[in-house]
Amino acid sequence: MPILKLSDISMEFGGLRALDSVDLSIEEHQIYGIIGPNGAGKTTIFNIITGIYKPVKGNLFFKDINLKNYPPYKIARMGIGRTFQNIRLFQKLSVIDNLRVSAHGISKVNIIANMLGFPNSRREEKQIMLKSGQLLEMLGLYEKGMELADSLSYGEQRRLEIARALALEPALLLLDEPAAGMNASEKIELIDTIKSIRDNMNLTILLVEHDMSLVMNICESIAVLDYGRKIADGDPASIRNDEKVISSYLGMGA
Amino acid sequence: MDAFITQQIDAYYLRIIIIIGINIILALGLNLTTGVTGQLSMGHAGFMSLGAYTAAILSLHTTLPFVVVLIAGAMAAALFGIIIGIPSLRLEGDYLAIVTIGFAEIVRVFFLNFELGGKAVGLAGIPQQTTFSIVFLIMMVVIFLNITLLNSHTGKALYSIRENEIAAQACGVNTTQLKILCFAMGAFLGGLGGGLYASYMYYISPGEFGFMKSIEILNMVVLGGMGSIPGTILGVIILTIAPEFLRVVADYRLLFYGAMLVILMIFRPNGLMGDIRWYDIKKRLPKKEVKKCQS
Amino acid sequence: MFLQQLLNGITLGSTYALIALGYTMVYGIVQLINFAHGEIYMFGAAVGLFLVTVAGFSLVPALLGAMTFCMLLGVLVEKIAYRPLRGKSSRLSALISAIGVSIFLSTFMLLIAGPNTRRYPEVVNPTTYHIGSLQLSSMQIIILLVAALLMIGLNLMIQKTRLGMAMRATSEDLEAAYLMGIDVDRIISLTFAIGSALAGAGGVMVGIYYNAVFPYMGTMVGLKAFSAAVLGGIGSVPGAMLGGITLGILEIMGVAYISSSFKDAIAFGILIIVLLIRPQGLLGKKISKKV
Amino acid sequence: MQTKKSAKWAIIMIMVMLVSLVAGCSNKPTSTNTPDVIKLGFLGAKTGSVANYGLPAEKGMKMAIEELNAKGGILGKNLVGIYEDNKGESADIANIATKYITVDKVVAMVGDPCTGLTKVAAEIAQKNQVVIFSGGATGTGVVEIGDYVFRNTLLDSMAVPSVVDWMINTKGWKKIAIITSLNNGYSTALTPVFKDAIQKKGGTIALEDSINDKDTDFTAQVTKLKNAQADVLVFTGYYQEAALIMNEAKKQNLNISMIGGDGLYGQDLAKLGGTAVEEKVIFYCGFSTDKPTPETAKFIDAYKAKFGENPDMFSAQYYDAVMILAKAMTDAKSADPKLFRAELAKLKDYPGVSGSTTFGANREPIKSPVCLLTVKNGAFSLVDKISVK
Repeated sequence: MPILKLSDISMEFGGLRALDSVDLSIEEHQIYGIIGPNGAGKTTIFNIITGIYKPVKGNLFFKDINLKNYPPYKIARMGIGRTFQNIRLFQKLSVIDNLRVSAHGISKVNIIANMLGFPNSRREEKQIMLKSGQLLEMLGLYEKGMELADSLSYGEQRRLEIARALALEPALLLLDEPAAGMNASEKIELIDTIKSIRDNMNLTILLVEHDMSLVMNICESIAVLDYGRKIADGDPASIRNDEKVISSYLGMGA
Repeated sequence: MDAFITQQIDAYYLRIIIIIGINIILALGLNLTTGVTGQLSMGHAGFMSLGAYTAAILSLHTTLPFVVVLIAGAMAAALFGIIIGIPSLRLEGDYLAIVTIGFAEIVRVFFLNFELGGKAVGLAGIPQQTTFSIVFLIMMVVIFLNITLLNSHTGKALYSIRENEIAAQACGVNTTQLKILCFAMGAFLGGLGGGLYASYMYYISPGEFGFMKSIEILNMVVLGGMGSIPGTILGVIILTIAPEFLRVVADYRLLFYGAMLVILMIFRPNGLMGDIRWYDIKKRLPKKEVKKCQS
Repeated sequence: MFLQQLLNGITLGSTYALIALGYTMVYGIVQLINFAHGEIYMFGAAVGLFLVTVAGFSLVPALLGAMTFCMLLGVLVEKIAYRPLRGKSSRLSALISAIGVSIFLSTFMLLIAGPNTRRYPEVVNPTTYHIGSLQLSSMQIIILLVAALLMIGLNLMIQKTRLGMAMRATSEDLEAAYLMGIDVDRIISLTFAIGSALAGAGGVMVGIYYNAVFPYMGTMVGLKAFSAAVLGGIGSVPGAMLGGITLGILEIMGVAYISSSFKDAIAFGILIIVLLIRPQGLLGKKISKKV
Repeated sequence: MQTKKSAKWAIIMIMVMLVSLVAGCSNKPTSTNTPDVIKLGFLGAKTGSVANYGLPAEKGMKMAIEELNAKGGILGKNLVGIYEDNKGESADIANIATKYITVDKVVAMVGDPCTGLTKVAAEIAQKNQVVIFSGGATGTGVVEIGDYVFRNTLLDSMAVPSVVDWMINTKGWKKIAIITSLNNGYSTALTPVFKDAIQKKGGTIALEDSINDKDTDFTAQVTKLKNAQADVLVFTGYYQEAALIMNEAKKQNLNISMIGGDGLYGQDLAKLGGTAVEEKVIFYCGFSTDKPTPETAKFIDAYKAKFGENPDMFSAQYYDAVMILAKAMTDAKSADPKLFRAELAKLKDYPGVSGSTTFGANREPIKSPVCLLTVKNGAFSLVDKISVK
C-alpha cells in the first residue's frame, strides 16, 4: 500500500492552472523524487500535501486518510514534515528551540501543565531536549545548538530545516530543493545525510529538485512534471530513457 | 508586611513601586500578544478598562472578596480577548492594529454611556484594597508563569508564530488556537492589572483608558524588547520612573518622550534587551550521546 | 433633513478623505501607518493660520505656504525617523518610531502655541447657497471641489506619469523596483512630500471650515482618516476617497438617526465588520499570501 | 560578541536603575524640613487636554503667593508654591499629591480644576491629613470625602435653579434643547442638574443630544437642533465646543441663544466664536471682569500687568484659595493642617476676587451672587446678577 497517494490533483491560481490532474503514488520507505523545470508545479504539490493550499480537484491520501479535510498543523502532526525552498526558519529562536517547536506539535502535554511546570511536563521537556540534541548531532549542528538560527551559515540553515522537520517524528519527509545553493562536496554530503536519515529513522522521503544528478543518485522512483502535468514516472533508468522527458527537460542540457 | 513596608519606604516611592508592579502585569500581558506571538494589539487599554470597571463595580456593590473581584475583572477582559482574537485569524499586522484600536475605542465609548460606571464622571470611592503585598504577590506569580510558559516548548511555539506562521503550521503548531489563547491570556493580564489599578486609584474614568494608555503600555514592551520578559520589566521600570524624574522639566517631558522613542528605534530597534538571550545562561544542551548513526 | 445630513456627511467625509489620501499613499509604498500624518495635518492648519493672521497672507498664498511647509516637514520626518529603520528592522519598530514623531510634533506645537484652540479669520466670504431646503456654504463647496480635484489629479499622476509608475512599481515590490534602477529612496521621499502637502492643504481647509485649530486636532482625525483609508482599501487612491466619504456619512447618519452617544463606536464598529468580511477594504486588491 | 556586549550593557542599565531606585527610596530629600517656609502644592494640568484650565490657575496661585510674600509672608514665614504638571490624568495627580505630601511636605494643596481629579487627590490628602482646596471642582461627592477637603467655586446645584428660573420667567424660554459633552465629566454631571431644574420650573425639553469634547464637526447636531425648533439651547460642556456649535449654528442660519455653566468661561470663547457668540452665549459663574467690585478690579489690573492677559475664573478661584488658606493659617496662628483646617471651615463672607465665600455646615461653599455673562464686542460683559435662593 502506498504511504502517500495523489489522485487527479488540480490546482489553479487566478485562472492559471498550476497543476493538472496529477497522480502520484509513493511507496513506504522510498526516496521519491519529483523533478521538473522552474514553474512546473513542484512546490505547489508540497503546499497541497501539507494543506497550505486546498486543491480545486482531486484527492490525496496519507495512509488512507484523506488530507483534503485537514488544516496544515494536523497534517504535520499526522507525520508529514517538510522543508522550504526559501528557508523559513524561526530566525530569532535558537537552533534547538527551532526543533522544540516541532516537538510542541506532537506533544501530549497541555499548556497549563507547561505553565505550571507539572512533573509530566518536565519529564517531557527533558525527553524533548534529549531527542533534539540527538537530531542536531546527526545533522552536525550540535555545536551550534544554542546559537540563533539567523547566525547559521546557509548550508547549516538548510540542515536545520531538515532537523526541524525530523523533530516532528514524521513518517513522510518532504524536502523542497534541499540542494539549492550547495556546492559539489556539500551535495555529496547531503546525499549521504538523506540516505542515512531514511535508513536510520525508517521513513519515506519525497523530494523536489531540479538538480538531476542528485535525484538520479538517490531516488528510487522519480516523477517528472512539466507545466503542471506529470509527463513520466518510474525508476531513474527508465526516466533517463523516456523520450518525453528527454525532449522537454533532459534535452535542454541538464 | 504592608505595615512594615509603609514604615520603611516613603509613601511617594512606595506608590511608584506599586504602579510599576501593576504596569508589569499589564505589560507582560501585552508582551504575550504582541511581543511573543507578534499580533500587534493597540487596544490594551480597552482590556484594562474592562477589568478595571468590572472590579470597581463589583467591589462597590458587592461584598465579594478582593481576589474574586479581581479574577472576575480579568475573566471579563479575557472573554473580550477571545472575541478580539478571532479577527486576528483573518487579519494581519496593521489591519489587526486598527481593529484593536477600534475595539478599545468602542469599549471607551461604551463606558462613556454606561450608567452604572458613572459615565464620563467615572467611578469614585472605590475601596482601596490593592496593597503592596497583593501587587507584589500577583506580579511574582505572573512573572513566574510567564517564564515557565515561554521557556517551555509551547512558549517556543508561540514565538514561532511571530517568526514564521507558515513554517509554524508545518511544524504542527495549531496557530489558530494559540493566537486566540494569547489574546485571551494577554487580555486576562490586562484585566487583572486594570482591576488592581482601579482599586489602587480610588477613581477611574473612561478618559484614562484612551488610545494614549494603550500606546504607553506598548511602548514599555517595545522599549525593553519585544518578547523578552526581563526586557518588558525593564521597559516598565524606565517608562514608569522616567516621567517622575522628568517632571523637573515638566513642559518638555512629552517632547523628550517622543524623541526618545524615535532615537531608540533607530539605534536599538530590538529594544534595550530584545536581543539578549537569558535562556543561554539558564539552560544547557543535553550531553552529547555516543553516536548511534553512522552518517 | 435627510438630504441636509447627507450633505453634512459628505463634507465631513471629504475632510477624512483628504487626510486619508496621505495615509494610503505612504502605506501603499512602505507599509507603514504614518502616525505622524495627523500631526502634519495639524501643522498645516497651524502654519496656514500663522500666515493668514501674522504674515497677512490671503487664502491661496497661505494654502500654498502651508502645503510647502508640510511637504518639507513630511520629508524631514521620513529622513530622520523612518529611513534609518527601513529594511533592517521590523514594521513594529517603524510604527513605534512614527508614534514617537507624532507625540513629539504635537507636544512641540503645544509648547510654541499653547493649548488653546484658535480660529481662522474669515478668509472666505461666508455665503450660503440654498437649493430647496438644502444649505450649502461656500467653504463646503471649496472643500468638496478641492478634495475631488486633488483626488483626480493624484490618480492621474499615479496612473499616467513616470513618477507615478515608479511609485506603483515601488509599492508592488520595493526590492525589485530598486533592482530595476528606480531610486527607491527618492520615490519614498516624494511620496511623503505629496502626502504631507495634501495633509497640509486639508489642515488649512478644515481649519477654516470648522474654525478650530489646536495642537491635538490631528490625533483623532488621524485615526479616523486611517480607518477610512483601510475601509476604502489601503493603497488605493479612489479607495481612500470612498472610504473617507463612507465613514463621514456613516458617522453623521449615526448621529442623526441612531444616537450621537455612540458616534465613534459606530464608525469603528462598522470598520471592524467591514474588515472581517472584506479584509482588503472596499476597493482594495485581494492579496493572496505567497508561500 | 554582539550578545555579550549587549548583555553587559543591559546589566549595567539594570544596575543603574536599581541603584537609583534604592537611592530614591532611602534617601529622603534633605530640603523637606526647612522650617522657615510654608509649602503649597499646585494641582492642575499644564499640558494635555485640560491645560487651558490649569495654566491660568497656576498664574493665579503664583500671583497670590507673590503678593503674600511681598507683605512678609504668613506667620513670618515665606510661602513657596510647588507647581507640578498632572497632565489631567488621575495616575499623575495621585503620584503628584503623594509626592507633595511625603517628599515636599506641603501643608495644603490647591486644586484641581476638574472634579474627578480632585477626588483622587482628596482621598490621598484626607488619608494623610493635609488640606486640599479645590478652585474649580463643581461636581458632587468632593467634600464628602473628608474634613480636609474644601473647595471654593460656585456650585452648580446652587446656581442652576436660579439660572433656569431666569431663563423661563425672565426670558420666556420654555422649550429647551440640551446638549451634553459625553466624554466630559463636568458636562455629564451638569446635565442632570439642568434637567431637574427645568422640570421643576415648568420648562419642556425639546431635544436631548450629545457631542464629544475635541470634536470639531457638529453639523449633524445643529441640523437636528434646527428641526427641533427650541427656544434656547442649554450646553453643559466647555467653551471650545460651545463656540464651535455656535459657529455651526450661524452657518446653518439658526438663530438661537445658548445657556451654559462656568465651563463656558474661557477667554477663547469670544476669540473662537467671533460674531456667532456675541450676545448669544450666556453663562453663569461667580467671577466677572465686567463691572467688578473694587477687590476684583485690583486683582484684574495686577494680573493684567503681570501676565499681559485677562484673568479667568480659575485664576481668580486659585488666587482666592491661596488667600483663604493664608487667612486661615494666620487666624489659627499655625501652618499645621490639623489646626488651620478648623479655622478654614469657619470661613464666613470672605470677600474674594471671585465673589464672596462662606463655608456652610457641610463645608460646601456658598457663593453669591451668580453672574450671568455674555460676549459683547469680544469681551465678557455682565447680563444680569441674580442671587442664589
